[in-house]
Amino acid sequence: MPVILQDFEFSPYQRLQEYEEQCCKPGESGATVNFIGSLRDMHEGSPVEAMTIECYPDMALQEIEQVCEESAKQWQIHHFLVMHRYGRVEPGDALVLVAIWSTHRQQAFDACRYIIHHLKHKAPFWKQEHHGDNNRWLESNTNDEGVGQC
Amino acid sequence: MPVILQDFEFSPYQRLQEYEEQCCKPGESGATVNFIGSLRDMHEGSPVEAMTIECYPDMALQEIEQVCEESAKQWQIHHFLVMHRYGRVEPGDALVLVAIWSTHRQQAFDACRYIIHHLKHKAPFWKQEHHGDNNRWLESNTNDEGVGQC
Amino acid sequence: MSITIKYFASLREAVGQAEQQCQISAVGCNAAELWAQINGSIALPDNSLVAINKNYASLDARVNDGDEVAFFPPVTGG
Amino acid sequence: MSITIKYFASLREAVGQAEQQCQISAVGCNAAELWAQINGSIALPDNSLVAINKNYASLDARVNDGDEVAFFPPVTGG
Repeated sequence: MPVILQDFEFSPYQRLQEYEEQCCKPGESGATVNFIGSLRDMHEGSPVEAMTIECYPDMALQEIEQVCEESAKQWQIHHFLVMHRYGRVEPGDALVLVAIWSTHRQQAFDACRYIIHHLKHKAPFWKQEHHGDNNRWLESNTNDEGVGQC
Repeated sequence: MPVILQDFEFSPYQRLQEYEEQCCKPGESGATVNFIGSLRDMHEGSPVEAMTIECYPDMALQEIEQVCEESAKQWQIHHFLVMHRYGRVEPGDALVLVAIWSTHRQQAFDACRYIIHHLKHKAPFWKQEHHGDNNRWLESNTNDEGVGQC
Repeated sequence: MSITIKYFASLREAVGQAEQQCQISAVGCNAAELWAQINGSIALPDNSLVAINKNYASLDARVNDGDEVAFFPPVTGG
Repeated sequence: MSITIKYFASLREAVGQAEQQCQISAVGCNAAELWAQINGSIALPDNSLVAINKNYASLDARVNDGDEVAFFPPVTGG
């Protein structure tokens, strides 16, 4: 159940392939669902040049691990891989990856949605957008996607 | 909106990375959701050595394209990539890939689930499991994952 | 009229071929009648599906000259 | 007692530092009182969150000797 926080760029597909080759038994999982969140170059109609993600690393790791453990009580999951960037990020960069390997697809979809939803609401990360000389802390992401729908 | 049917192995992560590099504008999509269905080495408690997937290619392509078009009416989707194997497959092989690039994660999850659900119920593919001298056509996948839940 | 018939999976095995061309004289023939005319000795299983020109159709859908009619069991892709 | 206090994001900027060690004498001090003692001149925004020893806590949760207390705005990760 690896949870990885890192302050440098990652290629989600390369990491998924490496993880699968190293950790998953071929033929074990019938369903894999991945969510990749990336930095868009626009936010609420304004262009975004870059962003800095601040984090409270030990607590973030602990909160994400706890969300993963809660999901493993509800759904049959063979493997997790969760990655989250921090530090300076550019548009197009992957910010977060949540990958689930399971026997059945409903389980994989439900667990993946649950983890990204709860990660967003619990893990201590904060985003500051940069545009020219303007730096703006995002105030909340609770209205972003509909609270309660995971 | 590519839909690809092929009778040889594919690496889903490599195809996703290639597709993204060639077709997606960095910073356009904030959310990517992928479903990968793979052949398990067990089915209903019996070992599976291999499988043959038969298909009605022109109709399968048309049905999948139609499901993708229906999903594009319901959700804001920037890009689709759907791949489906046919012919002989081995445990661990990827059978199907459904990838969605969208602005928001709810849209990407909903569209991905919708497409794989309707693909399973509409696209003309048939699976025959091989185990020793025993060849068994799967009779239905409708009970497999709970009908109506997409 | 001239019809192309395709069979898939277990129905292909039951019929012993994947595709056949046939000339039938019936006017207003539907898909179930087409099966009965061509494969009279083989019962079409209840859960069989039919496509006419690559679109799902019902067993009582009319078959026209030049149509491609496919018979197959429930699909199990994905 | 000795407390480590951490500040993140906009609260870090408001306070002007990321972390401080402090000695406080109060017995039975809670997180809100700790903030008031240390940062009396800066109002703690209503939507602020508190973690004690890396677990979410309420503003009236008691702070004990050796605790790490973090103050931060609503989280925006993912």
